[in-house]
Amino acid sequence: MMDAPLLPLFILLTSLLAAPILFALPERAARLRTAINLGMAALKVALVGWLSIKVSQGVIYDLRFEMLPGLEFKLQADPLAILFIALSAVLWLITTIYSVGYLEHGPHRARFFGFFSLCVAATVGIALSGNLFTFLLFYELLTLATYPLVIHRGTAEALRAGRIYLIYTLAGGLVLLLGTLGLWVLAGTTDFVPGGVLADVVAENRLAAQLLFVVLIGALGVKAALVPFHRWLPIAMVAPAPVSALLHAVAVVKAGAFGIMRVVYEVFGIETAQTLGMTAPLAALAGVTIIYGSIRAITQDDIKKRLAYSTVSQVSYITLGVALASPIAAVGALAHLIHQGLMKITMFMAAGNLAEGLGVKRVSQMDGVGRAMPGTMLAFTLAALGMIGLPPLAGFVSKWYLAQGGLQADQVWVIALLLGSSLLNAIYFLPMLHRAWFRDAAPEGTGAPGRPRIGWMLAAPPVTTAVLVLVAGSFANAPFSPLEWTRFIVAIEYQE
Amino acid sequence: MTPDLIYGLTGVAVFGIGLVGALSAQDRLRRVLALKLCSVGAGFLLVVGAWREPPAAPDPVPHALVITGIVVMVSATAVALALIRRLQTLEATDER
Amino acid sequence: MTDPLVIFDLLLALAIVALAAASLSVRDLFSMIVLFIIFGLLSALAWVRLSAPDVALAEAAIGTGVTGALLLKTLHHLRFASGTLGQKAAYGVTPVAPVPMAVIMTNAVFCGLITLGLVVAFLGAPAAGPGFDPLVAEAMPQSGVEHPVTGVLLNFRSYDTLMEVVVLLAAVVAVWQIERGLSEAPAPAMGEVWQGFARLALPAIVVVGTYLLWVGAEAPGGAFQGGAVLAAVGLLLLLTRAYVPQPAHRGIARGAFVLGTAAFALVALLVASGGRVAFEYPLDHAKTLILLIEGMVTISIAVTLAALFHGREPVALAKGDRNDT
Amino acid sequence: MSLLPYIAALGLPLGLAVLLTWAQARSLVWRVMPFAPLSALALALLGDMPMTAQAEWLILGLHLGLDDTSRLFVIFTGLLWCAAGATARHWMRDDPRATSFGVMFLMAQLGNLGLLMAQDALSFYAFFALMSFASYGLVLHSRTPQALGAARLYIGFVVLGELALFAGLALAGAQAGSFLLTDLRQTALSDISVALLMIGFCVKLGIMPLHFWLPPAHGAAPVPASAVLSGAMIKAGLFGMITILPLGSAAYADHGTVLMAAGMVTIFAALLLGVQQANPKAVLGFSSVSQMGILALGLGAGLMVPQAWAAIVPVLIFLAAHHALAKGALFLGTGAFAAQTGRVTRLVVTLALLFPALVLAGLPASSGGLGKEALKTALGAASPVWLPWLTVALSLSGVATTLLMARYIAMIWHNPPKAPANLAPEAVLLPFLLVSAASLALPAVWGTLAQTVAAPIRLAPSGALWPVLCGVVLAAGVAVFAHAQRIGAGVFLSQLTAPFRAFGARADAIVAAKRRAARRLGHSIPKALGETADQWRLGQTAIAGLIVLTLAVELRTTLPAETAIFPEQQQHPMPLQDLTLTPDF
Amino acid sequence: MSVEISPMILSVFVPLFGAIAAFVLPRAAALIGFATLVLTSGAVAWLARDVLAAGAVGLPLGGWGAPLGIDLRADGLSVAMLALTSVVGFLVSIAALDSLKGPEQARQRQYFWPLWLLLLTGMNGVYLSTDIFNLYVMIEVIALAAVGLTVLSGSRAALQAGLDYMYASIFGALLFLMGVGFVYLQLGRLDFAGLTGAAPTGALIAALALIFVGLALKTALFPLHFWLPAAHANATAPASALLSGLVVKAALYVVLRLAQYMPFPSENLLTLVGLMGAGAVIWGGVQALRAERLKLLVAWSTVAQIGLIFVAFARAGEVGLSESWKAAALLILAHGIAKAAMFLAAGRIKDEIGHDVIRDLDRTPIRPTLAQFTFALAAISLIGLPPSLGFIGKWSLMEGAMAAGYWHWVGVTMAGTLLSVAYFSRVFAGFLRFDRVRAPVGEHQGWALADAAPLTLALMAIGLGLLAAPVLSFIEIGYPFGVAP
Repeated sequence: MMDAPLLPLFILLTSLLAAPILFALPERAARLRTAINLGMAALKVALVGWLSIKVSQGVIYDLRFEMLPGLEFKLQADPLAILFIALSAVLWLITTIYSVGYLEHGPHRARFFGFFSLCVAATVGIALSGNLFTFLLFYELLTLATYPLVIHRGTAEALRAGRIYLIYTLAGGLVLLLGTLGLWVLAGTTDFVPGGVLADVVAENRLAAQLLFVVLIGALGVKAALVPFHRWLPIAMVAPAPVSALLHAVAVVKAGAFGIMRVVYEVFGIETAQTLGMTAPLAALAGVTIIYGSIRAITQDDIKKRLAYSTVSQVSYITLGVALASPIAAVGALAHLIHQGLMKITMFMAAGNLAEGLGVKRVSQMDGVGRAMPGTMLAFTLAALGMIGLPPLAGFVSKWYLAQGGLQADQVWVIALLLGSSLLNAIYFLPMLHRAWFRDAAPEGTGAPGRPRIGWMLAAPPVTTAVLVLVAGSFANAPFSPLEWTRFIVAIEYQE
Repeated sequence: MTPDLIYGLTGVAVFGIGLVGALSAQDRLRRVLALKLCSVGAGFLLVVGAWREPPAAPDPVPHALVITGIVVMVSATAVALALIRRLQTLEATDER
Repeated sequence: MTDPLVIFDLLLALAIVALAAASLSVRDLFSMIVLFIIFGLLSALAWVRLSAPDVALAEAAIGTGVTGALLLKTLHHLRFASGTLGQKAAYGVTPVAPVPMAVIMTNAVFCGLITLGLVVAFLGAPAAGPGFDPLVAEAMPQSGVEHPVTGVLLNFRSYDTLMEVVVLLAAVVAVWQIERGLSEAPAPAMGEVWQGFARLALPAIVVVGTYLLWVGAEAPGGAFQGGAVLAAVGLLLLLTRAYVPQPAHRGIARGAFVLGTAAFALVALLVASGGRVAFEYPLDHAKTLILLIEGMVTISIAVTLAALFHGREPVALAKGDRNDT
Repeated sequence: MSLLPYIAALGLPLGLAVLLTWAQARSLVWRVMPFAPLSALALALLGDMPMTAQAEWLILGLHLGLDDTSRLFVIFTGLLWCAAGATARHWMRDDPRATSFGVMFLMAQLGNLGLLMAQDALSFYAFFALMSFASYGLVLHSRTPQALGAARLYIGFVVLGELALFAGLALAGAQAGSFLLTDLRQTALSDISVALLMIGFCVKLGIMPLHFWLPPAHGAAPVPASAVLSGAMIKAGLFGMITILPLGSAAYADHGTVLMAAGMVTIFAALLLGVQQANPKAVLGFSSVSQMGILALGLGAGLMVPQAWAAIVPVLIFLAAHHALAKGALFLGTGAFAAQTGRVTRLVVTLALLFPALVLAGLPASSGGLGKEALKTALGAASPVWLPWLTVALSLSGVATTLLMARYIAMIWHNPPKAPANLAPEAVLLPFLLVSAASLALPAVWGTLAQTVAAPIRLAPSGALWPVLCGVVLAAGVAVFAHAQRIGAGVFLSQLTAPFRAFGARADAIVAAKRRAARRLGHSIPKALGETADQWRLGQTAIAGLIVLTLAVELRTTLPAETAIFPEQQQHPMPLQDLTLTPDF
Repeated sequence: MSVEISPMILSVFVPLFGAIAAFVLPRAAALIGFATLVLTSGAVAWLARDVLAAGAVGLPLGGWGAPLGIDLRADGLSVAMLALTSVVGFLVSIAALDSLKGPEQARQRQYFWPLWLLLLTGMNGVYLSTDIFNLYVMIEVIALAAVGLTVLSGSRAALQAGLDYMYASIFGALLFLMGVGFVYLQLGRLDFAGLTGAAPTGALIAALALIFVGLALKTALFPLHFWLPAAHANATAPASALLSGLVVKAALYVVLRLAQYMPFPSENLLTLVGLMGAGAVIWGGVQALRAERLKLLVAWSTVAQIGLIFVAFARAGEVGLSESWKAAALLILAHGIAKAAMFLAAGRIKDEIGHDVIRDLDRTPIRPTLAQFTFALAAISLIGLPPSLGFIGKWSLMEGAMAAGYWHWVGVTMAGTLLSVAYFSRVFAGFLRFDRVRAPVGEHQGWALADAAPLTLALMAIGLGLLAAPVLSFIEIGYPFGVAP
């Protein structure tokens, strides 16, 4: 196969170029828009596949050009990037199909898909960023691209949510700017290098490095929805279902979590971070977030809000795994990046289907929906069970590795934490399943009068992702599974 | 006590008086006039700077500059006064 | 330096300062303008004392004469527009909420401090400081004129002078843009005597102006002063209604406004050849070119100043139209 | 050896009981009621052991005596009777049946003390029966249907027990050829007699399945009575076994096995039954049953392996004392709690109750913990087959007791026991606190008190905390669960998350309020400032001010002191041609 | 004989001739104006080529040379400003072609072009000048033309604002002139080179104070900003774009230049400048938050942004000045482009929906989506989000401040950024809220030519951030501030 050094750039451009075209298309050109959307998404998946094969063969992609003296715009495709990029490419394709079905007759589709593409472009950019500066660029682009999606409905509530979202994330971005500047001033580079770039600085300027860590993690924690910066996430669920799916599963919170990984592994380096004494507080914060999110999820009646709090909790597994500073936990964290994405996107799409097909938006209305929409609810069930951590679903694999990692790091409390969290997960998911499958639908009103009509574009995506959840868990040890890829990455990050 | 000293101080004083007027005058016309006073003060300063002890001829460059300044000032004054007139017309027609 | 002259200087300086203060503090606006005109004339006198006759002429003609006329015209217009024409009452243009005395006092204190600072700075400056005189003396022979001020204006720093004419042009464009409509005060009635005087005086003024322009090359005088004097002709013509601007004349007027600028700029550009740069007049033709420029500029200045006095653009209006926005 | 001390010791309660029937003396009798066991106590504390006396003349020959073992029993039993008497004095002040209660109380006391001093089977049996039947009156005292039922049950079992005991004693006496207890102890009794004796005593001990009477009876009796019933009287069963059965000399493997199994079942079954009780005193009763199960383990081991008995018996005595004091304190505390009217004082009493409760549960270093550890050690000498089970059972009994105690604490709040109407709240506090203190102090004083039999306790490790902790956690969990059950899972969950939500809502509200205020301020201040600046034309002032400021700043920095503002000589600063400006034309 | 003409003189004279022609031939004014812009841009491009090839270039007018004559000089910074002026001017002209096309705007059209071309003359003159008296004259050209543009609409509010602007302008110019007088008094010469290395004396300090305050007044640096919001908010859209995007930059440029040559912007003075800038950032932001009209909001944002530029200038104190000016220059460029785009977009929005009351933006069914999109893009650059040029400027600002340990300027910048997010999000909310509209919401109407110019500007503001390195190395040509990068 030919060598294409610009491959990462092409991957970025598939969605970046799609955006202006989609903006420019008139509202009624629905077929053309769908064709462009799906074509670009499929192209991206293909390119990512190619790229991942190349990267696994050891090809190094490194594109850069100077924006300010010494300060480069840098794209690099390393295994960690591939992990995230593959997730976003695959899920973009699926979500695009879903969105086309979801917004079939809605207004402002040109705008929606334009920003949707930009959002994915930003995510891909975040994945491919070769230094913190480039990361910052795409991080802010992500904020801007998702804002119109969050407020897509244009209601007062959506506006309010959008404003809170914007304030949180832009403030976070500003702090990240501060952190990036700080890194630049301290280290003279913002590059992501396995093992970190700050080892020398730490020796002479420990306090500054500690401050920098706090600033960077705080900034990224806003998007990763770490307590106490999580408030925007449940509020932002007023967005349309595909947006929520994307926000929660791939784009925003994952960008934060991914950023935390990059910062801990490749800016500070895990050893340096430990030397600074910063990983333990981070792990504790992640633990608090896990528990807090779960507890808050329990009482939410709104399905999407419950899922949102669940995201708050679940994404912090990733942070926890990173902060435990053990290779095995890192495997769990990275795998969870993928697994949580698959599971959560399934659940959000299923929730969207419930709302679309049956008008069911609340847990208390879920009685008997399993019979009305068996496919969707089956997918939801699989994902929920995965979240709880039942083998052989994907969630089990990551939790297992996290627990092992906790043992490896001599942090026994992690086990208790995981058990408690699983228990809480069960507490808030099982009633939903119970209602859906074991209760009869209310005779009228809330329940479904008959079999709802939802198109295959709505029905297929959650089922697909649910199958992926099952596959990712069952074949975790197969080559090219997320877990295997994760082990590959961890070997690099821990420089084994 | 040479003329440059005397008139230099005069210029600064005129400038200062113009300054007070420009800052405090509330009448539009008076403000224009105050600004004009300032410009005369500045002119004094330059002319004084150009002055040389009599047998010597004064430096012609500042003279040229002051002439330029005077023309510039009259242009600005004309525009300001036109604005004042137009505004007054509008205000008067509005009031009636 | 003889004593009487110093005393004269002191008295003159005192008068200037006093008039400046008086013109700003007098309540009646008409008196204010009159005091200002006297102040301007005395300043011109002072500048004569400082051996700057060109500046004095310019100040008297333009800084005081034209400005005074503009101010008076405006005052007249204001009183007409607000319906108080003919009243002697002092007139504040805009009814604004008064500024507290404390603020005014603060302003005054600040201005006093500034003045003090400037006095100190002035006293600290070198008494007979360095200047351009040696450079000018050295360069005069190549300038094409004999009078140093003209040399500076039209040769050494002719770029400034061009831009100054541009300022004038900008002013007239702006004024034409701003003022519109017919709501203008009727000109103050002029007696027969004035009309006769005007007829007699006009040729004389024209002659004086042309002379001033001509001597500019060797002695005090020049385009601006000449232009200003010629503008006086226009003022008189306008005031006596001997000439009423017609819409048809707009084109000519525009041409006259830009004439000086255009000619000046063209010459400045076109001389740039044979190793010369812009504004570098060939030595042999320097005097001719300068005179050409001066002539054109004088015409422009005269017309422009007159137009500035007249204010609005002459427009044709159907009866009853007040505005033509 | 003179009989006199015994007459003094046993005559005092008897005399008082008789006096009580005389109306004029009643108030005096009640006043000295707490001191009724005093002479017996003094005897036990001051006398030289062993001491015996006999009155062959009385009935079939009365043999009385005290030795190192019975002495200890007398001490803690007497102490408890004292405290109960003190409580009873106040408790019964206005009771219409106070006299009958007093008589029965004193008679039971007489029986209890007497059986501890008895040296022959018949007197032992007599005192035992006296105690049992007198107690019937105590149980019956309130005459409520509940009490009547309990009493009926009680008397049924008492009858059964007495019958078995009698039969057993009779057989034993026949086999030993003597009614002296020392002789009985040395005789290898037949299986059947041992079984009968065991039944008799186990009824008193409340070992399952002979326990049915105990909790209702303890629940129904008035507080002072149930304190002695549970604290003192049931120990008679233990005492009887220790003094009568030929422990340490003959092996009764089957009996031991049965007893041990029963004990084990008892420990936990009592828990299961106890936690369902709503009456706090019934809960305490089941706790007693459970505790007696522990004693049964020791007894059973002794029956099985005679060699181990020497090690076991001191521990059993200690455990008896421990349970007597702790349980007595708890019962008395129940009364004290009931006597309190204010919420705060109840809370204080509850706190005080926690001490005996935890002691009972086996808090490390307390008598409970030490006793259990000592028992474990002692049982180490017994059957190795059973040992692990015993150890586990003992440990888990801590959990069980903790749970029961938690249930008890919960129940005194849910179903506060009734106290007599005009009982002064503080009146019954003193006995309770006294016994509590004694219970707490037990490990410390045991060494001097028990001397010869104290060694195992001194050497015992302090015990483990985890059973108690487990119990606490379980109890909390159960409480939470019960709470959830009661109010429904959804409501419970919302209650659980309420603090979080409240915190969130409060934070939101504060933020919102702050934001509103800030917005108001943020709108009004700039508006006011801007308008004032416009109106006063402060911008103009600022111009002048800024010039002044700049001048000042520049003068300040660029003209240090030595720089002259009026330089003498001013040089032309630069050559006129400056090449830096025009680098390349 | 062949005429040898420097592109420098052309970039001043071409607009001058254009202005003359447009004034004399009002009917063809638009065409002339447009052609002039093209030619001027060509001249600037020519000059840029020269500068790229040869470094800084000079032109002694009249052949006399400074200090007697007047020199023109072009280095990277001046050419960057010229280019900014040309590009923004060109695009604003395109927008003006559209926005002034109605028959009722005949009069505005007639005067817009001469005034705008005179303004261009003045600005280009400023960027090439090396003589402080010449600067004074140029500033006056700008002032008169700018006032003429301000009052183009002829409304009473515009006239009042224009008059206030005029006072401030004259006042500022006179302070400058007085400063020039003191410079002459002390040094006897007026060219920049003469200022270099002069010892600080009373007269020069007075000159510095007068000139600085005069320029601060012209560039509307807080607290001397009082004239700006009304003037910029009440002008017609193209005029606002020119005034806010370009005119204030001329005075800012002079500040930069004088800081280069004036020997003593001391640490304390820089602190004062930074404090004024910080005041502007805060006060401008706060006022923008409560502004009721869109254009007023944008005008207040200009106040804040100018403050930010001064903060950038003062970011690292006296020692850092040789680098700080670059951050300021980047911000000047960024703001010039973005603010012009924003004012044009605001004008388009106002034209389409008939008002610019922020509170009612969400009540109209008409949605000029492209203009709104443009507005948002411009806001991104003004807020300083990556990868816009504004971001790069802000990055340089904060980087320098941080490296020099001037954390307070970092804080000010962050506060200003948050404020700008807050006030711009008010507008976005209006654009994107639909539930208060009574009629069905109008869809995007397709591409309107009038949106092309602002959109291009906005895209430039964003995209130039990616080219910041070449831009930066370009403005360093000729080593302004004498330090080789």
